[in-house]
Amino acid sequence: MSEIVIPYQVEPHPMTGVTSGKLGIWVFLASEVMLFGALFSSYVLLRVGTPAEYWPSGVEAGLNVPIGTVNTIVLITSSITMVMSWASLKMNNLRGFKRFMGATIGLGLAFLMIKSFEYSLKFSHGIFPAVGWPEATDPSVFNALYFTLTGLHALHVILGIAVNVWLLFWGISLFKSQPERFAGRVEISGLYWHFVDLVWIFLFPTLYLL
Amino acid sequence: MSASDVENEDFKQHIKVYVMVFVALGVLTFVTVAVSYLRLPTAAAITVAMIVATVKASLVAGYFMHLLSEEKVILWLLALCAAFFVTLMLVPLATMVGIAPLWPL
Amino acid sequence: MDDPQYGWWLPPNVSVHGADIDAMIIWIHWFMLALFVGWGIFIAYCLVRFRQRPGHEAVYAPIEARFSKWLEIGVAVAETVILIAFAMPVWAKLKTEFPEPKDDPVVIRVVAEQFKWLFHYPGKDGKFGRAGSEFFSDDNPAGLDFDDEDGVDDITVRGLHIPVGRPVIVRLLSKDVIHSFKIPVMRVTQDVIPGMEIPVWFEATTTGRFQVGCAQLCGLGHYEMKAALVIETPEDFEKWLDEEHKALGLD
Amino acid sequence: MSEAHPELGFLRKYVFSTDHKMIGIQYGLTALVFLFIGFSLMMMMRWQLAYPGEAIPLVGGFLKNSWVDNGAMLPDFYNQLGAMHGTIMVFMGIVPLAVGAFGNYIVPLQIGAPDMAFPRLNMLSYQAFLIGGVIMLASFFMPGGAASSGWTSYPPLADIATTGQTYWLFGMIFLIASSLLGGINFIVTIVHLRAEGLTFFRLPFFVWSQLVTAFLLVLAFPALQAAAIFQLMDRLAGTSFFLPSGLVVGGEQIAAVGGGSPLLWQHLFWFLAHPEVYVLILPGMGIIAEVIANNTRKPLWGYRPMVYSLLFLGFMSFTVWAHHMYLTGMGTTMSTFFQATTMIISIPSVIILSCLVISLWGASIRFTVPMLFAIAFLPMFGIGGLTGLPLGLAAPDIFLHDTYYVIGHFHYVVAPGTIFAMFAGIYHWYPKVTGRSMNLRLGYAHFWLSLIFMNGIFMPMLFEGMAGVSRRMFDPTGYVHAQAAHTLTLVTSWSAWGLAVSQIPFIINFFWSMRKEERAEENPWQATTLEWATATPPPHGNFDAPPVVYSGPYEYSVPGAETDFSPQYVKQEG
Repeated sequence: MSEIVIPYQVEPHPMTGVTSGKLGIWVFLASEVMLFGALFSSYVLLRVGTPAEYWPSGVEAGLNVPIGTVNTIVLITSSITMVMSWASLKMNNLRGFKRFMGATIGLGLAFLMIKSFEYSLKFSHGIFPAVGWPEATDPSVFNALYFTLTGLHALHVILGIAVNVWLLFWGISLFKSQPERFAGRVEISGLYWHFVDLVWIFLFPTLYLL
Repeated sequence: MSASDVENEDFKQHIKVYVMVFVALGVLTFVTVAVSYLRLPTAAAITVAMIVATVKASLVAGYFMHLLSEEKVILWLLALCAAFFVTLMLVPLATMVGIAPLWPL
Repeated sequence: MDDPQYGWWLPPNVSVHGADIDAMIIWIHWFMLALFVGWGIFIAYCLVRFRQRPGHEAVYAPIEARFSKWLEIGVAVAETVILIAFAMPVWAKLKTEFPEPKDDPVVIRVVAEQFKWLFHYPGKDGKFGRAGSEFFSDDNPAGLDFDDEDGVDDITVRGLHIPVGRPVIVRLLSKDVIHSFKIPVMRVTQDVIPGMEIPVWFEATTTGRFQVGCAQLCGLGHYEMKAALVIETPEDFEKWLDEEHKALGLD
Repeated sequence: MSEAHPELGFLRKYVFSTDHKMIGIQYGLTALVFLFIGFSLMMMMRWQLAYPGEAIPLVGGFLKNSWVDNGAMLPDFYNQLGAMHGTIMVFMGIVPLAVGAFGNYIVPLQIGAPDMAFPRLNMLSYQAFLIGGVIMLASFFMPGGAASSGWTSYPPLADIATTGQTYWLFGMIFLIASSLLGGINFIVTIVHLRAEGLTFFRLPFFVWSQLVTAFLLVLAFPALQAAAIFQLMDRLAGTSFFLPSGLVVGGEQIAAVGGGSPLLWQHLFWFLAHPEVYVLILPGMGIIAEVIANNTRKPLWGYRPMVYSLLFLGFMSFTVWAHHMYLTGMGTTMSTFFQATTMIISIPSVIILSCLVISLWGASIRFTVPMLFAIAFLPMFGIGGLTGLPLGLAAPDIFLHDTYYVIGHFHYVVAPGTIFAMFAGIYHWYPKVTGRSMNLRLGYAHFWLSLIFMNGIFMPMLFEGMAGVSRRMFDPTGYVHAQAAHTLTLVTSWSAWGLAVSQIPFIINFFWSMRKEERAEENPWQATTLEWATATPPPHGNFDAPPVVYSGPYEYSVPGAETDFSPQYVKQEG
């Protein structure tokens, strides 16, 4: 409905100092904090409720710390390329934006590929989320948590990649007419992407190292 | 054009900060992995890992997500969220503080 | 008490602690009724006196309603008193002051399953046999380890027998889903949660026959999950134990 | 209506509309249909409770064979009805009606905004709601039937239940997503799109209630989201987040690794579900405040304390969840904490209710139909709130836990409470939405019959609960104390069917008034808030020129003013 103009989509609101989109994404992230908070709290509850000898460390459970470390670095790198793509856009450097955004998407995909490689490695060692999988050898609550938490995180990564791909190939047409608005969209997507990175920063030590 | 030049200069400064934060994040990742190989007692290991993770998360939130220079309304929103996050963490506590121990039956 | 009177209000109480709970329920309801009637009268009065009619106008300026502040403070104080003076002590007594061995309690293990109750008495030796989920079978609903000597004289029955005047400790276990151990006349309700053993205690004041029920939705037969509760004199209780003992082929 | 924007096709205008008003209407009609369905399920349950084992009249012959035996209900079907009645009423009926419909239609108008902040997101949240709702209802016709483990879906029962539970979880995830998107939209809209001069303390109380509700939705729902993901994993991937070790179901060890915690679900569920209770009631309170201010022809008494209480209420609602779990083996420390927070949270409710009651003093009360519902709301909600007192304390809860007293308590809050508020809202804003007034006589008939039958349903429940009758029983008459209270069951059941009949005048009124020739006045209630500042029905974009606000929301009977109402959007002389 083109003809209605809803204010504060591009220009910041005088009282809050941010655009509607930015306020919206932060409210969304607050809700995401609660989602991952609930998952994290469940992790603590289940771990505390389990006798220590039944709770494997990540390595004991067959997690591969070097792969996890590489993935952490990949995700952190994608975070800086994301912020660089936004900064390039702010400096009117469309080529830089495209390059950095492309890198972000590429790194996101790399993260997913490493993750799926990790999953297949686990499957081949008989590590599954639970019993009921024919080849499962050592199911435990830890494995269930590992697959659920990383799986949910991977879903978030996929969503972030999808948004970034849309921005890079379709959303970019907005840049010619309303560069500020487009930069705002990239910033919002970036905030989400950094949040996904931030979740991983907690997931990595929780699952792999402790 | 000069105004946008100044802005560009600003962003160049920003980029320097971003790179520094990136390096710090990389270093901290290796630190936390290295510490995990020390096989500290569980409590100490959890403390160290969570402190490092919190520092890393603060760097991401503070610089990449611009929280350090963000408007008040966002900070208030996050403060509210943090309060409820704390109540969420009461959940495991609520199951731990259970019934009083009974004499051996 | 063979024919207890049930009606539209609290059923008869046959437990020692039940009197405290009943008193609380009744006092709180008087408090609620007072508040409700007070509010009701005020509203009704306003509706009549301030109805719209020719020559009557609303007053713009807010009235000074000190009484509302006092009402709110009054409610807060009343709630604090109820909480500190009644609710907490009653709860603490039930949850922390369990009968000790010197009080000579009857200890019963209760195993809940869809949709039956099983009552497990330690028998003459006063010791429960070893039990675990790995032993559950159709012939062994209590999950007893038959190799354990302590378990040889253990009694497992489908009806709950307890003596009057002696504290009873019930250790609640569930084999499958969440149940809730409810004896309305005893003022006892306790969720039975699989993976946990939850104790609850009570002491009967009179003899009679009552019902134990399940108060947490546990599946198709939830409504049928009930058992008889027989409260007997200590002598009758001992006699019943002897009979059950004989039925096991012992002595 | 359609003349102004002829370029919009049928689909864009009625199905994929991004206009908050159309979305509000979509939400409203869908939610009313769902409410009706939820109510119908309950009427069948009432038959089974009143006349156990007898064939259900009228509908019994049409039901699936797996549901009924010669027309008489089977326990499995009863459990499905129970679980789905709760789910439909709470998540698909009242929340969408209170937040989706009233919030969407009224909030942008009352704050003078052209639309919601994110119109397309708004459309998405309606569609997510619709998909979730359809999944829920469709689950009845899947093999194994709908979810049957209660609306609380406690595992392990829900973990081992039939596939209906999986549909329930998928449906729930859509409903949660819908509420989250809606909540974000409301927060941004209310914070950013207020008209010039409309400061926070000039907001109508209804807008405040929607703001707090939106925060509750956004911050509480994720806990259930997490729990639903875990339960889905338990059911589909065979994990055992909620299954402890060594479960034996039907004599056989179940194939799960164990090590989980059934209490984890309860904590996460109630972490959402207690704020959810306030999601159900706060918008209702907001509507009641609007209607009372309008029909008493004077400002609300204690507007600011009410707002502060509202904020406090919203905040505290996150700290009381475990008062639903006193009997799960909780010790003294935790029960003391949750009893204390529960007592604290009752105080702001008392303040809001007293403010509304005191607003009647010095008024000039018009007994319009919405006002009748609003007046009835006060004592009805009062009963609901007061009966929460014994349940909030752990010791009386030992006896009352899971009895009909609990059912009576929360139904007094949501049925003659929230639903009366919804009716008040429908009668109040109907002229705004359709441009027609509703019939007065039918309205009175609807009100009085509903009031009588609502109490006929829920008052006996309180006594039944006092007699110790447990809830969720397919056939409670196996218990002696339940037999003694059976007359009460009959009263409840017949009142429920009576309540159904007394909705007929409303349904007739609702559709017949729409087709009336005669248009209602532009501001039929002589109200002061912004929604009456624009044409009826409001055009696309709501206001021809952005409105400016000069005063507080309820400037009625201002001394010296020409009329007894001084709208917010009119600058007063002097």
